[in-house]
Amino acid sequence: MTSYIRGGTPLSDDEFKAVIKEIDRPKARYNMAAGIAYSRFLEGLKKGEILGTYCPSCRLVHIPPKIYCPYCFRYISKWVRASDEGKVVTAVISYLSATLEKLEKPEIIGVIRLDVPGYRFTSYRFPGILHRICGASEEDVKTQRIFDARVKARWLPPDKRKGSITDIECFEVIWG
Amino acid sequence: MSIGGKPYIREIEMEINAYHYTPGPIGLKWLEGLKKGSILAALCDRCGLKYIPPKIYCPRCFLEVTQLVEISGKPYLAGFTVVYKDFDGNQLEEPIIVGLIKFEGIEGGLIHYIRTQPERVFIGMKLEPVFKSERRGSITDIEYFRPA
Amino acid sequence: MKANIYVKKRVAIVGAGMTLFRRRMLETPQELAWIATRRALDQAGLELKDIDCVVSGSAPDAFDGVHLKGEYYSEGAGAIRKPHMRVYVGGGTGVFVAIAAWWHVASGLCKRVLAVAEEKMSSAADPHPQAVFRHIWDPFMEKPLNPNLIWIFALEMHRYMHKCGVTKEDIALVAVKNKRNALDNPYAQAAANITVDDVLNSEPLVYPVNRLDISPVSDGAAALVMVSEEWARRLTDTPIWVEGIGYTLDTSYWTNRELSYPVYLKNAAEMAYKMAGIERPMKEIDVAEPYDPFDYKELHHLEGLGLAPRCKAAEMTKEGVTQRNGDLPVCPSGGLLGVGNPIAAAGLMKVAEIFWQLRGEAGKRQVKKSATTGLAQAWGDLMQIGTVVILRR
Amino acid sequence: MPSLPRVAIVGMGYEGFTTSSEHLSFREMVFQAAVKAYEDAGGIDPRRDVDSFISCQEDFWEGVSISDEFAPDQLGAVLKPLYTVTGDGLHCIANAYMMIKSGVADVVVIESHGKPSEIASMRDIIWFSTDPIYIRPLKIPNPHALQAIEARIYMESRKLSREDLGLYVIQVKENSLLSVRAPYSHRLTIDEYLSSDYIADPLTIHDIAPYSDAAIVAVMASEDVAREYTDTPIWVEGIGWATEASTIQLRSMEEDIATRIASDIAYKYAGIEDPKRDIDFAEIDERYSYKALQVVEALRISSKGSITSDLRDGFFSRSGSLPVNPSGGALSEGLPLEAHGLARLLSAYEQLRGIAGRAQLSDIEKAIIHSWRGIGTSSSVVAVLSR
Repeated sequence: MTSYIRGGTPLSDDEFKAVIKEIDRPKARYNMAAGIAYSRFLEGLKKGEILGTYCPSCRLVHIPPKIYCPYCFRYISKWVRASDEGKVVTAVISYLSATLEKLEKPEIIGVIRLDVPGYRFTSYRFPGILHRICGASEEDVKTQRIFDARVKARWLPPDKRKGSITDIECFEVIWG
Repeated sequence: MSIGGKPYIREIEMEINAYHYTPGPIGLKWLEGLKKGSILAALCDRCGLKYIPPKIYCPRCFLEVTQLVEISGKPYLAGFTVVYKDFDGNQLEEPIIVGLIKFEGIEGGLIHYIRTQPERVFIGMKLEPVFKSERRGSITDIEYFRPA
Repeated sequence: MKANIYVKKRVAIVGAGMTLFRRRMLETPQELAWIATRRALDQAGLELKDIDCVVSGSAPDAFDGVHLKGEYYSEGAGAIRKPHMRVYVGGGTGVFVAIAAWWHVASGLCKRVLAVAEEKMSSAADPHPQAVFRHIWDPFMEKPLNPNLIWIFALEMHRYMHKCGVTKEDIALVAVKNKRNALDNPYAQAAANITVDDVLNSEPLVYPVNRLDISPVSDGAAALVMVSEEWARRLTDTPIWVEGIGYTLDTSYWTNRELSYPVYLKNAAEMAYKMAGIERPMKEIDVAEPYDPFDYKELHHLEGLGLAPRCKAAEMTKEGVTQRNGDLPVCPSGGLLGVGNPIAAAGLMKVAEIFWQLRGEAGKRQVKKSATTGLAQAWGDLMQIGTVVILRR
Repeated sequence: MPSLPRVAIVGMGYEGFTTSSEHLSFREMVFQAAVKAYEDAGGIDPRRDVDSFISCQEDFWEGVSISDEFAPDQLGAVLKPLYTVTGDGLHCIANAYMMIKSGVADVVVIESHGKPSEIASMRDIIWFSTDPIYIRPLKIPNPHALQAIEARIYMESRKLSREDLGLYVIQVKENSLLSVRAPYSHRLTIDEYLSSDYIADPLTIHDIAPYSDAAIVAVMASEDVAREYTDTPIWVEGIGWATEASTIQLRSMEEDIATRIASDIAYKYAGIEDPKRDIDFAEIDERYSYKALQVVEALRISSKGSITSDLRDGFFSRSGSLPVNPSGGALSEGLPLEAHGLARLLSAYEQLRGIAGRAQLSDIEKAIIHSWRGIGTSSSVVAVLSR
């Protein structure tokens, strides 16, 4: 039977290992520019601040910040400081690492909707970021008790901060 | 003053460890041929085209190709360059000749190294392959081509 | 989106073909594309010389492991001394190939077009094809957190469960249905007779996602032949018309929006429905192939497409509406969960399945009801894009 | 059959053409280009007036998988129809053209950008685009070698000398002295050109375009709508594109088949019978000096038999009868990856609208633009523009 008639030639794991093939390990390295808005945001993290830009016509705070509002397409230049507290919008338990190896200790990951004093948002568009959540149990996630829970950023000590999203270790649940 | 302050740059590496490329059913046979020390050509039994590199389809009539045949024609140099510098502009230790090698009666050909004096190389030059003694079924089983 | 879509030329599908979907294939990406393309040409009764233009799609270059991979695999898709265009919208690519092929024909520039999608994920063998997804994230906001791909979908799934009161058991029914449907699909990689408990007891990956909630990684290709009205009439008595196309893309900043409902898909579907003159999709669509790389996505997408009321897709599934013999058969092919998920090829496979269903050529997979209008949909990027095509007999 | 609408370019904007751009993210560069393009198109609002957006980019130029994800916000395209074409910017123009012809869109925005200054392993990325079984394992030290082989085959077949290539390079470098987008602009003498070392024989540093960073945005519209936005639409009279073959060893190296097929299609739709007579100037791919000449031939604004004499007679110079790359082209502008084709469009657009400043040519009606995709590829796009 030809490839055409079969619809292709499946290989088992062992056959794949044994078959003649080329192996290559290309380098793909980049020096990515954060740009105007992200640079200021990252500089803010170093100081323990979460910064966003504000669009007065859409009344939206953009975190991560942009120099333009995606919704009305205006240039925006008003910077606001968000609280380092917020609410959990959704959360999950990861049993796997980035490379899909089993983690010894599962992690809780969530999307956090940040508070910005003096500003209100709909549940449809809001300043939110992805981060690890600490101070919660697997049960809290599985029972969905974690939804809408209040959290606060746990920062690295100032001398350890590099201007990275990882300057925040995690968002810690404030059970109230 | 820039409103953003100091520009941040982040170094990124896309870190797939390695890619494994299978050669396809006819490519596999072709590489096995190299391993045995011979350069074969794919033959389309519908339109008669003989060509390399081999694929399971004929690049002319687009029907399935399943056969390889011996090449009777001799290899010759269809085009070449003498490389003096690497991509970053550094001078190579010695110039390297890279050529497009074709075979009489065969469509396509091979890109490979040519080993001779840069001033002696010319288009149309007759060539012969020099195989490595240890072969694994790879285009690199041919070490280079040299003037025949 | 244009207020009044006024289309002057009709476009039909007259042939489809695909490869097996399997975890690892010996064929090169070019050769996988060729097998699907050759089969589509054969069904249409055409040769490559009859083809004016080639449109192709494939998801990240990082899978096949070739930069500019459209330039690389296109030869197998028939792009030999011909116009070739590769389009790319992440996981939404497969259906988008048919969309782009539509305007190649509807513009009058091409009369007979190959639409081909290919993916060879097994090339990224070390450590695992999924590792490619480590680079889909925002390099500053997300990548430093070392995320894995499943995070993002688990986050969306859990938000959906929370907002709609849907359980893991409800969602697992989709995996059970699609893997069973795939038992009748000769191309399928992950066909199985499983139970809800099998899904719930499979390896937990990122709660609420277990192993059997997810489609496998695959190698494969799919292809269509799409032609002008004049050529459709000459080539076949049963052309299948592409009556609507739609696609929209949401913001890159997925953490800034409500995840429980796919607005991007609602907009895409509205564009396609408007073009196809469909006002009541729940009544007018006879068979659907929404994108199901994860089981919850089938439910999410049925709601976004307006084929289920908001938060009601799980109930419909429980009631059997989406079974092959139900009122709205959904993923009769077996979907990505059952057939496999060579990303772009899986999307185009869905269009091929609707084509075969509407022609009555789906064999054991043929839906019970008489189907005249069908829909295929795919989704991708950072949960951003919906791509929709509507076909009619 | 109702007639299909004519298609026009109604606005363009750009940012960059610099050797690096570390102060701006690619998104911010695209935003800057988009703002200017929308203004140029009569002040359109992308949130209201645009039916679809198209981005032309490739993952490994960007450093992310599925780079489509990061396309919408900076164009004003959130929750709007948007997609990526993995091709040169002119492939996007071709799609927009088809969409408008088909009736599915009236206004389409096209974006392409390149930030090669951010790519730290360019050589590996280029090799990564070659065949993994038959070429890549050879680990040839310089990917320009693949094009140098073609350059030699082409030049020998046409009896073109290094002096002839030099004539072309000197001409376009001279043109670039009038350009506002040419970070590599300088005057060059034939002695300087001929005394330069080979990188890969017959190519020297003067024959290979260096890189630059840029973002370019174009707005296209159907005839009726175009008239609302501008009094000076630039018409796309015809467009064609083609790929010769993926397999390098199976291609013709003596002539540029893809460009030939693409131009046949473009000329057919534009009603061009004799391009040498009907076209006033050309903006073409200039990643390599020899390639520009090969393209000129394939476009039939010269021929196999006359390319050498046309070049020596100054036919392609600014003052010649058919100027080629009056902008200076990529040898002077640098190569912003997939945005190179839109850079050709941008220069032709400015010329046809009469806003090319010091570079302005006189008495021009029709232009031809062309793009190719670089090392190891055989895809080209050709379009005929008129004012």
